[in-house]
Amino acid sequence: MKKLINKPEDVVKEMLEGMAAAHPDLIKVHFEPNFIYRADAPVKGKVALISGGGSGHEPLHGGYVGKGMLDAACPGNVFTSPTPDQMYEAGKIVDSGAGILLIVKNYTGDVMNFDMAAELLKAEGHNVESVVIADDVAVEQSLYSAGRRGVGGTVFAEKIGGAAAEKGWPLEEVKRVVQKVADNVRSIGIALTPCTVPAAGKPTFELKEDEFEFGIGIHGEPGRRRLKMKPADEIVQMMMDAILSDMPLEKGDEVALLVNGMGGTPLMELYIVNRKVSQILDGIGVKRYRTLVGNYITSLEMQGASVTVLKLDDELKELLDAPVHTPALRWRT
Amino acid sequence: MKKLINKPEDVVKEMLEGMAAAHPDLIKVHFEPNFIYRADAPVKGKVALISGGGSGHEPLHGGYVGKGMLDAACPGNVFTSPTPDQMYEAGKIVDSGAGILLIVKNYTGDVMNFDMAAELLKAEGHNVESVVIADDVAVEQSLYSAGRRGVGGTVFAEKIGGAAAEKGWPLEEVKRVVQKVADNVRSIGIALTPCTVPAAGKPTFELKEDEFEFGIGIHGEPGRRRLKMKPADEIVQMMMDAILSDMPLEKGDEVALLVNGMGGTPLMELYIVNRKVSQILDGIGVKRYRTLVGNYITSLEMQGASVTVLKLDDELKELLDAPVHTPALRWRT
Amino acid sequence: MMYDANYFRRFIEIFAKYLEENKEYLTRLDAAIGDGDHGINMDRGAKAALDRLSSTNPKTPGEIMRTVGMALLSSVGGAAGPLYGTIFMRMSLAFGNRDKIDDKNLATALEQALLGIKGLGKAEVGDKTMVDVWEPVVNFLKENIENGRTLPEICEEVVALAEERMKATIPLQARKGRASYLGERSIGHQDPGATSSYYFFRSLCEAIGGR
Amino acid sequence: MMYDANYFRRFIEIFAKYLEENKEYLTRLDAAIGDGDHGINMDRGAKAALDRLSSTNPKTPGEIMRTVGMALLSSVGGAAGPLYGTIFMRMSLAFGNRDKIDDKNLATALEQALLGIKGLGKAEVGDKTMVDVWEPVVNFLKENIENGRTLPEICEEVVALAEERMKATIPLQARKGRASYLGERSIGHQDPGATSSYYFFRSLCEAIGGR
Ligand SMILES: Nc1ncnc2c1ncn2[C@@H]1O[C@H](COP(=O)(O)OP(=O)(O)O)[C@@H](O)[C@H]1O
Ligand SMILES: Nc1ncnc2c1ncn2[C@@H]1O[C@H](COP(=O)(O)OP(=O)(O)O)[C@@H](O)[C@H]1O
Ligand SMILES: [Mg+2]
Ligand SMILES: [Mg+2]
Ligand SMILES: [Mg+2]
Ligand SMILES: [Mg+2]
Repeated sequence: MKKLINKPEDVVKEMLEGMAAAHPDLIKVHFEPNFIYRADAPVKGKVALISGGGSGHEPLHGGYVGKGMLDAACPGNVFTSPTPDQMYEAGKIVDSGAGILLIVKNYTGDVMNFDMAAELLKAEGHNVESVVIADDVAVEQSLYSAGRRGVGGTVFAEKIGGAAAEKGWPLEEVKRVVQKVADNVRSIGIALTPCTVPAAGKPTFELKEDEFEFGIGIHGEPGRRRLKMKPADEIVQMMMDAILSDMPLEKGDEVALLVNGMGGTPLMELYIVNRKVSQILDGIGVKRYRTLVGNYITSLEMQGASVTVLKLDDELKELLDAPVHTPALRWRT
Repeated sequence: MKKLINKPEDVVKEMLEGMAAAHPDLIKVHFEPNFIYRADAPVKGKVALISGGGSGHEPLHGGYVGKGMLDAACPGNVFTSPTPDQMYEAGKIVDSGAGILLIVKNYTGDVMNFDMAAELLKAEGHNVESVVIADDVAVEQSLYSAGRRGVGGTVFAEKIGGAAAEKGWPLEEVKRVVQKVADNVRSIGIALTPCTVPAAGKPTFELKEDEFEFGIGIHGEPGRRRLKMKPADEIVQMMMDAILSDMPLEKGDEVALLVNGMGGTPLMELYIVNRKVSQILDGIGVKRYRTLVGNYITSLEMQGASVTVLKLDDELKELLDAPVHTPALRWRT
Repeated sequence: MMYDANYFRRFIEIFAKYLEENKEYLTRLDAAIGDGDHGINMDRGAKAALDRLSSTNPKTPGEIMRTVGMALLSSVGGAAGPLYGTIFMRMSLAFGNRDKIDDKNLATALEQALLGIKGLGKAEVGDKTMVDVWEPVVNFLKENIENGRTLPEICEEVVALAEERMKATIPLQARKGRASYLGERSIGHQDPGATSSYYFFRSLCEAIGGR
Repeated sequence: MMYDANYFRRFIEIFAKYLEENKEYLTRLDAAIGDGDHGINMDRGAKAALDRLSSTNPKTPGEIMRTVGMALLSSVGGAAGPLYGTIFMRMSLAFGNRDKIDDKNLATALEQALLGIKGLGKAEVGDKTMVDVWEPVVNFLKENIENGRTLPEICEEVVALAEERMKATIPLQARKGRASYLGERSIGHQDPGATSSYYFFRSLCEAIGGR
C-alpha cells in the first residue's frame, strides 16, 4: 500500500483539516464528533439537510456542503458508517427550527446509525425526517438482501433536495422531492481494480489483468459477477442494459446523467464511457438534459466507473439547475 | 494494461466525442484536425486564447474551453504535442479579429509545433502572440536543459488570461498579464505510481512498493530523483522547500494554491496534502487567498500530486475571481 | 453464582484482547464478503471502551455495560456499531443498578440483547449474520439456567455451540447486511459478525476463570 | 549517380518499415529518458506518409519529400514531428522540381535539413539528440561527395558512422528535449531520436540497392 498519508488512523481527521484549510468561505469542520457544516449554519427558516457515510467516497458528502446542497455531512471512518453522535451533534448545530432531513444511503450500518441519531434528535424536540437512497440496480433480488445500495443517485438527491430547502420549502415538501429523486434514479458500477482501505493496508479483493467486476458498490467490495475484460463499449452496453431494463424510459423522456469515476479512472476514460452512454440513450430517443462527468462518488483510488440515470420532470429540472455553491459542485453562483 | 477504452488508437477521438456529448452548451469539437472550441466562437472583439498539448492531462486543456477561459484547445495524441495544423485551423475559427494568444507549455515539441502554427497564422494576416509557461521547479539546471517544464501554472495562466480577454483587453495586455502569471508561478510534482499510455500498453517506468519519484512532469516520465517512501507531511515539506527556495515569498504576500492530483489519487489524499501545504504557508505568514484541490492537470491514472503556488497582486486576484464557465472550472456564472 | 463488576471488567478486557488479536482475521473475513473493516472497527471500538472504562471508572455491572455500549456506539460505526452498542445498552438496562448479577439476570440480559439485535437488524437465523450465533446460544443459556445450571457449569458447551454456529454460517447465502449484495458469491465464507460474536461468548465464559 | 522518384519512394518505404519494426524498441528507449512515445509517433507518421503518397501519387522527388514532410508535420506531433517534418520540407525545397537528383543535390539537401533541425531545436552535437547523428553524417557525406565519391560508394561507411554516433549518445547527459529534465539520470541511455535518425540514413542507403 502506497498512499499520500501520514498514519492510517489519522486520515479522516487530516483530510478534514485539509478541507477546512481549502474552503474557509464555505464550510466549517467540527471534530470529535466529526462533521462538516455550512459556514453560515443554521440558515434561518431553511430545512437542514444532513447526510453522511463512510469516508473514502470524496467528494461525497463533505464536498457537497454549502449553499443549495447539504447543511452538514458526517464522515465515518473509511468505508464505515458514521456513528449516531455525529449526526446528533451536527443536527443540533444546523437545525434552524425548520426541521432536519436525513439523506441516508441504504446500507444496514448507515440506516441503523442514522435511525439512532434521528431518535436522539427527536427526543430533543427536533423535527426529523429521512429518505433512504437505494438506486443500485446491481442488487437484483432486493427482497432477499438488505435492499439495494445507495450509490450515485445520492448526488442528485442531495443537489435537488438542497435546492428545495434553499427555496424555503417546508420539511414535508423537501422530503417529497428527495423521495421523488430516490424513486426515479438508477445506477450501476464496475471496477477494473480494487482499492485499499488505509487501515487494512491490503486491497479488499484481487483482480487479474484480464478481469473486471460488474455490479460493484462503493466500498471496494467485490461486485455481483467477475467477467473477462471487454472493450469499453461492451461494458457500457451491459451497464445500460441493467439500468434500462429496471427503468423503462420512453422516447421523449428527459434524464440527468452522472458518468462517475471511482477515484482512479482518468477523465479520458469517463468521457469514452459517456460517449457510449449518450449513443445508447440517443438511440432510444431519450433526451440528455444535463450530464456530469467526473469523480462525484468514489471508492478511494479504485479504477472503475458508474453510471447514474435520473428521470426528470419539470420540478426536478428546475431544482437541478438551481444555484449551488459547495467545494465540489458549483453553478449559477 | 486495463483501461475503459475501445482501441488505443481511438482514445482521443472517442474522448472528444464523449466531451461533445456531455457539454453541447459550452463547446464544439472539430475533427481532423482535432480541436475543441467555444460554442459561441468567434467572440466579437475578444482576443482568442488557444492552448493545447498532449492528451492524457484532462481536464487540461479541453475542460477549460468556455466563457472566461480558453477559446480553443488542441489535443495531441496521448502525451504527444499537437501538430501545427490543429492550432492553425482552430485559430482561423476562433479569431474574431482581435488577435490570438497562444499559451504554450514549455516542451520542445509543444514550442516547435505552436511556433509553426503561429507562422502559418501570421502568414494569413492573424495577429498572434505566445506565452510559454515554464513553472516546474524540479528542473533545476534550466540552463543545461530545454528549460523548465510547463505544468500546473498553466491552469492559472489560462484562467487569468481568459478573464482578461473576456474583459475585452487588447492582445498586448492579455499577453502581459499571462506573462505575469508565468513569471510568478512555481510548481513541483511527485508520483507514487507510473501510468500507461494506451498505445504503449506498458507503464513508462516501474516503482517499488517503498519508492516514489520526486520532481516528475506530467508525461509519465521518471522524475529527478527516486526516493524511499515517506509520510505525506515529509513529502510535502520537500515539495514546498523546492518551491519556496525558488520563489522567495514574504510575510503578508498572498498566493493562489493548486493542490493537484495526477489522475489516480483519491481526493482524501489531496486534502491531506493541502493540510500540510497550508500549515507551511501559514507558518511563514503567507496568506492563502484561494485554493483549488482536485484533478486539474493529470497524467492519466498516475497516483501522485503536484503543488502550484502563484503569487498574487490585486490585478491577478481580480482576474482569478472573474466569472468562468467551462466543463471543468465554473464560478460566478 | 454471582458476577460482580470485576467479572464484567475482565469480560471486556478478554473480549478486547480477542478482537485485537483477531483484527486481521476478522477484517479478512469481511473483505471476502463485505467491505473489510469489521476487525478494524471492532478493535477500535474495544480500545475506546477500555479507555472509557479506565477514565470514568464505573462501579456497577450495569454502569460498566452502559459505558462500553456508549463507547461502541460512538466509535465502531458500520452495522456492528449499533448492533454491539445495543447489546451492551440492553444488558445495562437489564442489570439496572445491581451490584452483583446472578445467572438468571445474565440470561435475561442476553435475551434482551438478542431482542435488541433482531429488532434493529431484522435478521433471522439463517440470514448469515451474528444472529446465527446469538439466537441458539442465548436459547441454550436460558434453558439451562432456568433448569438450575450455572454459567461456569455450561461454559464449555456454550463456547462449543458458539463455535459450531459460527462455522455453520459458511455454507449460507447472506440475506442481510453488506454480504447480501454478493448474492450467491457470499456462499462459502464465514460471517465476520458471527465470528466476533463467538469471541463475545468465549470471553464471557473465560472471564469466569479469572475470578 | 542520379536518383529518381522511385528511389525516394523506396527510401520512404524502407524507412517506414524500419520504424514499424522498431516501434517498440524506439518507444522503450524513449520511456527510459522521455515519455515513451517516439516509436508510436514515428510509426504513425510513416504510415500517414505512405497513405498520403499512395493517395496523391506525387511525381517528382521534391513533391515526394514535400508530401512526406506535410504528412509527418500533421501526424507525428511532439518534438520529432516538426524536426522530421522540417527535414523533408527542407529537402523538398532543395530538390525543387528536378526529375532526378544527383549526389551533389542530395548532399546539399541533407545539409539544408541539418540546418533546419538546428535552427528549430537549437541543439548542438553532444546535447544527446538526433543532431549527434545528423551533423557528423551530413559532414561526412558532403566532404566525400565534394571529393567526387557517390552515395553507393560510401554507403557502408555512412551507415557505420550513423550507428556509431547513435551509440555514442549513450554516455551523454541530455541538454535538449525531454530527456534533459532527467539531469544525470539521462546518462547511460541511447537517444531515441538519434536512433530513428540512424534508420533514416540506413534507409537512404538501402534504397540504392533496390534500384
Ligand atoms: N441486519 C443485520 N442483523 C444482524 N447482524 C447484521 C446485520 N447486518 C450486518 N450484520 C452483521 O454485521 C457484520 C458486519 O459488520 P461490519 O463489517 O462492522 O459492518 P459493515 O457491514 O457496515 O461494514 C456482518 O458480518 C453481520 O454479522
Ligand atoms: N531541441 C532538439 N533538437 C534536436 N532534436 C531534439 C530536440 N529535442 C528533442 N529532440 C529529439 O527528439 C527525440 C524525442 O522525440 P519524441 O519522443 O517523438 O518527442 P517528445 O519528446 O516530444 O515526446 C529525442 O530523442 C531527440 O533526439
Ligand atoms: Mg463498513
Ligand atoms: Mg511526447
Ligand atoms: Mg464491514
Ligand atoms: Mg517522446
